[in-house]
Amino acid sequence: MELVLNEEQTMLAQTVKNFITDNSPINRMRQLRDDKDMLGYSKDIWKQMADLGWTAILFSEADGGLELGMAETVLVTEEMGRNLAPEPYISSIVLAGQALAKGGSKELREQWLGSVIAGDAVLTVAYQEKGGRYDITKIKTTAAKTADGYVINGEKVQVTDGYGADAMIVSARTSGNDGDADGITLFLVPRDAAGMTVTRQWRLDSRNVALVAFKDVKVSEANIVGTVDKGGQLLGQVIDLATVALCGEMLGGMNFAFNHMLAYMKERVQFNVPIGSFQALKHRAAKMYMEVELSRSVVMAAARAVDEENAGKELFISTAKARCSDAYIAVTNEAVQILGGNGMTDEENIGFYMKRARVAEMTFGDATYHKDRFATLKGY
Amino acid sequence: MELVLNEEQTMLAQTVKNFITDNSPINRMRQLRDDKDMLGYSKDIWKQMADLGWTAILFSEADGGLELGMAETVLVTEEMGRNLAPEPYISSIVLAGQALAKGGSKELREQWLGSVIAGDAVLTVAYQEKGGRYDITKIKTTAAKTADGYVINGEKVQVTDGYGADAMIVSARTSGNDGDADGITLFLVPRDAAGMTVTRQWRLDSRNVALVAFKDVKVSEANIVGTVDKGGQLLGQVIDLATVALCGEMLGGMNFAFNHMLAYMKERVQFNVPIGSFQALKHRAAKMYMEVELSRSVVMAAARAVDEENAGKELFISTAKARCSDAYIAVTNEAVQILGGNGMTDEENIGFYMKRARVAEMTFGDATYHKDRFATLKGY
Amino acid sequence: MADLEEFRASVRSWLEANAPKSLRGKMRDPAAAFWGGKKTKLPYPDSKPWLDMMAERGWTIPFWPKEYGGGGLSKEETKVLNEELARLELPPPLTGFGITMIGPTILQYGTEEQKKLYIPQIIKGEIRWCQGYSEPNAGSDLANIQTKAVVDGDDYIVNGQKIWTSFGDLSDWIFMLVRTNWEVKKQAGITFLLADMESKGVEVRPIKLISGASPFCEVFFEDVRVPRHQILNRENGGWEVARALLGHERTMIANTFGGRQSSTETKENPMEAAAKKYIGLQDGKIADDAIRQRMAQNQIDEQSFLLTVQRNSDNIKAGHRPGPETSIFKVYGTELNQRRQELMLSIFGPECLGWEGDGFEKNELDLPKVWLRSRGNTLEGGSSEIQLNIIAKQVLGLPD
Amino acid sequence: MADLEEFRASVRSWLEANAPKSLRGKMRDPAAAFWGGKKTKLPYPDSKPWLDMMAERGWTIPFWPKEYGGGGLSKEETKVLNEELARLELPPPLTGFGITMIGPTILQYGTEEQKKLYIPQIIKGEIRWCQGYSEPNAGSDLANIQTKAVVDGDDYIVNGQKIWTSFGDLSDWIFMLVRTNWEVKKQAGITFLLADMESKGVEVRPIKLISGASPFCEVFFEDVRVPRHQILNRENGGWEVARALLGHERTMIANTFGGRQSSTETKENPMEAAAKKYIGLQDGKIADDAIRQRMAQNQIDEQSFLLTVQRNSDNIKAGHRPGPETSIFKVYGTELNQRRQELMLSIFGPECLGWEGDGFEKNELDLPKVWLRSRGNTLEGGSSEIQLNIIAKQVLGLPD
Repeated sequence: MELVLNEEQTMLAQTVKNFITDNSPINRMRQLRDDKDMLGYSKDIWKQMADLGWTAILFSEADGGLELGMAETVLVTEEMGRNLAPEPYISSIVLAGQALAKGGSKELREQWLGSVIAGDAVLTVAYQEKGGRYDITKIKTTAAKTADGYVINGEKVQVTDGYGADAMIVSARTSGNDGDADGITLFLVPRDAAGMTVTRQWRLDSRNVALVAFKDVKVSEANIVGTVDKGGQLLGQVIDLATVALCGEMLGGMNFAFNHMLAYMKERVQFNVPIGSFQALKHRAAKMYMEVELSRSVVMAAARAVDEENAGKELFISTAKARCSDAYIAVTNEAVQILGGNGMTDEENIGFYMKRARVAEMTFGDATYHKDRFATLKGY
Repeated sequence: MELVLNEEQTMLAQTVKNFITDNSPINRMRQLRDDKDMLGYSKDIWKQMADLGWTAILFSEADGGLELGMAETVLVTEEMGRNLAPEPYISSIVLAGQALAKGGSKELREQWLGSVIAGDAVLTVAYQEKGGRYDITKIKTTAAKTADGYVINGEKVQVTDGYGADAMIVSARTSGNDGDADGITLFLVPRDAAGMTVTRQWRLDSRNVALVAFKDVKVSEANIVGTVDKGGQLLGQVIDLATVALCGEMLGGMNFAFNHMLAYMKERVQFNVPIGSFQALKHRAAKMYMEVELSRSVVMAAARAVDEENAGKELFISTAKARCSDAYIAVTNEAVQILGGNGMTDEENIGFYMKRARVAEMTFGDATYHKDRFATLKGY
Repeated sequence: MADLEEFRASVRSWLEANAPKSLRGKMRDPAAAFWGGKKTKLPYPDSKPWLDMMAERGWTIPFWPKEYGGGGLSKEETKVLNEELARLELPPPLTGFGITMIGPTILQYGTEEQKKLYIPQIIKGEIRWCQGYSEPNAGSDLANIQTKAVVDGDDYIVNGQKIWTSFGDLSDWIFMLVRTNWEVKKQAGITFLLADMESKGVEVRPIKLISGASPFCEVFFEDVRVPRHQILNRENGGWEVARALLGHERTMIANTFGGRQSSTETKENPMEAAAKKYIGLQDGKIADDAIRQRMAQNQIDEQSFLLTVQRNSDNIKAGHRPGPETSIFKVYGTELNQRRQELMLSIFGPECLGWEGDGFEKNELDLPKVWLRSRGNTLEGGSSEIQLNIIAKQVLGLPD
Repeated sequence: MADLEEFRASVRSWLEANAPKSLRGKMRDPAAAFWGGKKTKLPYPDSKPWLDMMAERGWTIPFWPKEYGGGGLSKEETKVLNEELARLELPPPLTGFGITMIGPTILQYGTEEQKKLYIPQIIKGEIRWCQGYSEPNAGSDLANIQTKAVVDGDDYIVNGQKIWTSFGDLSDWIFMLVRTNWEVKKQAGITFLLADMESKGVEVRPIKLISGASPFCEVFFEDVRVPRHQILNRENGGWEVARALLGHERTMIANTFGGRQSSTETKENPMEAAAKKYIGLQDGKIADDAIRQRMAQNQIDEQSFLLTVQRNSDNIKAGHRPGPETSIFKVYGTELNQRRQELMLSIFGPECLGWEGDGFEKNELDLPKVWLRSRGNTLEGGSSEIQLNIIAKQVLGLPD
């Protein structure tokens, strides 16, 4: 792999940066939160992002996409992460979009992917359950076989962008026991399915997440995504992709936090000098700089490892998520400390990053989870 | 418990400090090392220490002791640790002496304790084996019952002060399997026992340790210390006492290293100012100061918890060993870094402390071992 | 000793006869803390009579001098009183900055008139105090305060702005630093003033924090008249007072955030309970060993810290001077609390990410706010950086 | 491309015909490194003929200019040559500070005469160089050097002392900083000199380190005559040269200690092998989970570091300027190595405590010395503190 942007990638990054700078200042996130906006993002901006082609990056030309890869995807999520743009990129494009692209029947793909790429439909994956921590096989939701399909019962929590989603891909146990890798099946459930209740949840990062309850929800076999009993594996695959995309977002966020802290150190005067002239703070800033630079390298590498089907791609992904989780938290903690009382006020933007860092850490497995996974993959 | 020295303790500490300052500068350790002294300590100084009554502290009046406690013991080991005095206090007085005092028959006690306290005989405990790490129940040495006693076969490593010891208390398996808590018996084996080979080992800290091989070594039942098959428990008890004494030593060592570093920071000039005026170094020194102060508190508390038979004394002991292990290493690492190239030379004394810190860390269980033990004791 | 036992008997019978039954058992109930003053909500209906009956005997602060309304009790008697209060699990009748900060400072620096005036009001809980120290450009560099006080007859005219004033909106009086001299070294031109928050020209605005709460305020002063007899110590002698008071504050913050339950107590603490609930046990051990090691580390740190606090207090009890280890309480205690809250987040896992509403339990919704609040611990009352500077200079003697 | 393949064919046949068979397969054998000069022990009997035959073609440093004895190869040809050397697993014919430090600096700052004189000697491995920078009072504050050089006719008379001179006892020449002007700012009075260690008045004393080894020396100069034409750049222009050379040194140290094997390689590395041996597996996992997590952390750190080195080099290959991340290699690489060695100690446990003699295996006796040596990594070539200062100032633009 080459850890350098080619010309097209450089141009893409610049386009995304320009759009985000002009159309999605961090204040947009604040406004959505203050308004207690139920959707938590802007349909209009999401449509504009789709028009710019960002949503098409990961899809094959046959599905109406650009057939680019994760290397390009992380450029988009990094710039979104820099200003905490809350549009449903990871949920609709990476998680649900790729699950459909990889495992959806021709009919399902034709039904959904066009409008997903166009930004008209928003999909997501409902996989997380209360008490399951980071193990996607620990689920109590079941899908029982009936004469003409399946009946789903159970509850999913913190379903990203689940409120207002046009459909969601739901993981349910069709055989085996809690914790078994096999025996999980993915079902696409449209928003109007009888027996499905979607309740908006309010989280630390103010993004759209939902509590989704299934009470005797009927789905037909045609709505199965992937293979019966092998849905856990497909889910794992798209979560890996989504993890890389999220690492891109985290990289953008930590970059913002770091630069914000650095600017404050140059400008804030105490004891008649800028506080950035104090050596203890300098050394801490230099260490945070190292964290950010190392994070950039591992995000680029993880994206390329996926794109190149590198045999060790899971190692790269866990390296990226472990590092970005620790680094985003370290950088935002240091930034708040160095911004002092100002950093503690809601008026300052840094708090949004500190909160988002914690949510991102705990999405798709925290640092400890990925260190454990790294060790297991290495065989020790 | 009261974490304060009473008048007698204050006087004792001062006496020990004076003796060590006058008679045991750190250069003595260097000389012993450079001479490749087989004993690794001075019989003469050991005798003087005994004459001052330090060796009697832990023994009952019946055994000829002063019937004081660990609170006094750590005062002695702290001052010894400050100048790395290598005399066999922990091995002969705490480990072997207390094993005998607690588990020895009247005959064994009468035979040995007087001369141990007088500093004439040196005993030790041979319990560690290659590959056993910190688990005293993982031993391959066996003692097989015979008509008139036992026959010991096996090998012990890094037996502290084992070279030249007049006798050693050896742990051997008399029943059960490797790793079982029960089934270990302690035997007192005199130096002239046929079939026992003692080889001096040379370690990082240049102290006296020995490789001890047992080939069909016959011991009589009269030489059993404690109860048959319950020797592991007695060994655990005296190792707990020795751990507290060692923590005292570590406290003294880290105090030296910290003060040495501090003096250097005030005296070493670079960029026309003492390097102690650089804020980054100041903050690091302040953090090391905290480590040293916290270490003092936990050492005092562990000693008192033992003396008062506190129900949670093992928690105090593991707290002390975990903290002192981490702190001694942190302080010596920082000291070497701040002393710069000088700290890397053999001519500087700090290297002796850096090496001793590592040995002390790995004696009686390292920090990780004691954190694990702490958690287990707390029931989680 | 006989006298002490007599005293204990009289305290006991008085408490049993008079202490409100409704408050018994509420000793550790944080909601039972009563901050006094005119704007503070009463925690329980009986809180006011409880305060009044205790204040009448001077027992809100039992060891303060009797002549100013204190209890005038000896150390031993105070201990007995506390034991008897604990026996009925009664909450302290009063808490607040009057008791912990400005009261001791007035006793140390106040004139006889000031002591006679303010101390009884503090003891009776009639006024709640807030602290006017920090300003937008005087945080770590506290001596840089710019709020000015100009003499006009018997008054000062005060203009300027304070920030990070805890509970400014609920307080009756403020103790504050103002600049009275611009010609000298920063520290030498500061005066310590006591002012009524009801004075004309005082405006209070709560600051919303990242945790969503607003425990701090900005306080604006526009031509506020403060009588000159309300200075503590002499004019331009405020820095000395401020530093003395900061010492009280740091001890208070460290005590608050250092945690109280010793980790060697066999009682299960909230962290262990959470780990068992959210992670579970495997072979009797917390199933995630990385978390388990962090828990042990955190509890070992906490125990080390508490033992150091105890060592300091035992030293003082034994008649020794406080050891230099006192200086580490603020920085270590607050950083320890931050590590603890971060560990709690890791233990809860994704269930701690809620802010409000459906799908989260109450303790799950509380945790992130407690965590966010803890980030301020290393800033307020002198940041960790300032504390480390102080340790390096004053304790370790390192050069500037 | 056709030319390249022709070149490859000719290299291959030449190597197969001439490269000593005894050295094949020794590419990664650290003992095969030959440092050249008159005092260095020959690693293998064939090391000298191997050096000579390579030097004759200029292939000890294949990309240096042909006119000074280099190979004059293009980047592509150099790559081909290295691939062919790797094909036979041949060790580099020569290593040392001539190649990595002073050679490039002479090419950059030397006069035509100096290049013609020294570069061929370096290429042929005739002289081994050492570095005379640090002094007892000029460590981090390198510009504070006091070794003085006074003009006397065509010579300088040099007096003073150098310290931390790597392999001073095995070197033939020294490149050094001397003070030639006391009247100006420290940095402006320094001259960069090349001197023959055989000169009268030079004395070398090895320094014994905590690891027991003596890779460093003190070098004393007493009225040593050094011809004035042996300065590099102009008189008092030495600081600029010194800084350029330090850049080379830092890169070298970071490369040496950053580790080489990527953690994502599936091959088992020495740390994993040690953990399996000294701790063992339980359910397929290292039985001590705290160690296991530290191993994963260390390997993740290593991989992050190596990927950052690669990113920088890919950027340069792509024609971009080196990114600012270059500045972090020295400090991160050396601290990473220290963490790795400390982790290795924890993995070995008590078996790593040996120094020599009975009861320990060879790798057990080696480890503590490697660990102790690693403590110097954050000091030599500019301490971590100096590196962090540089990053803060030059990369982050923070004020003095």
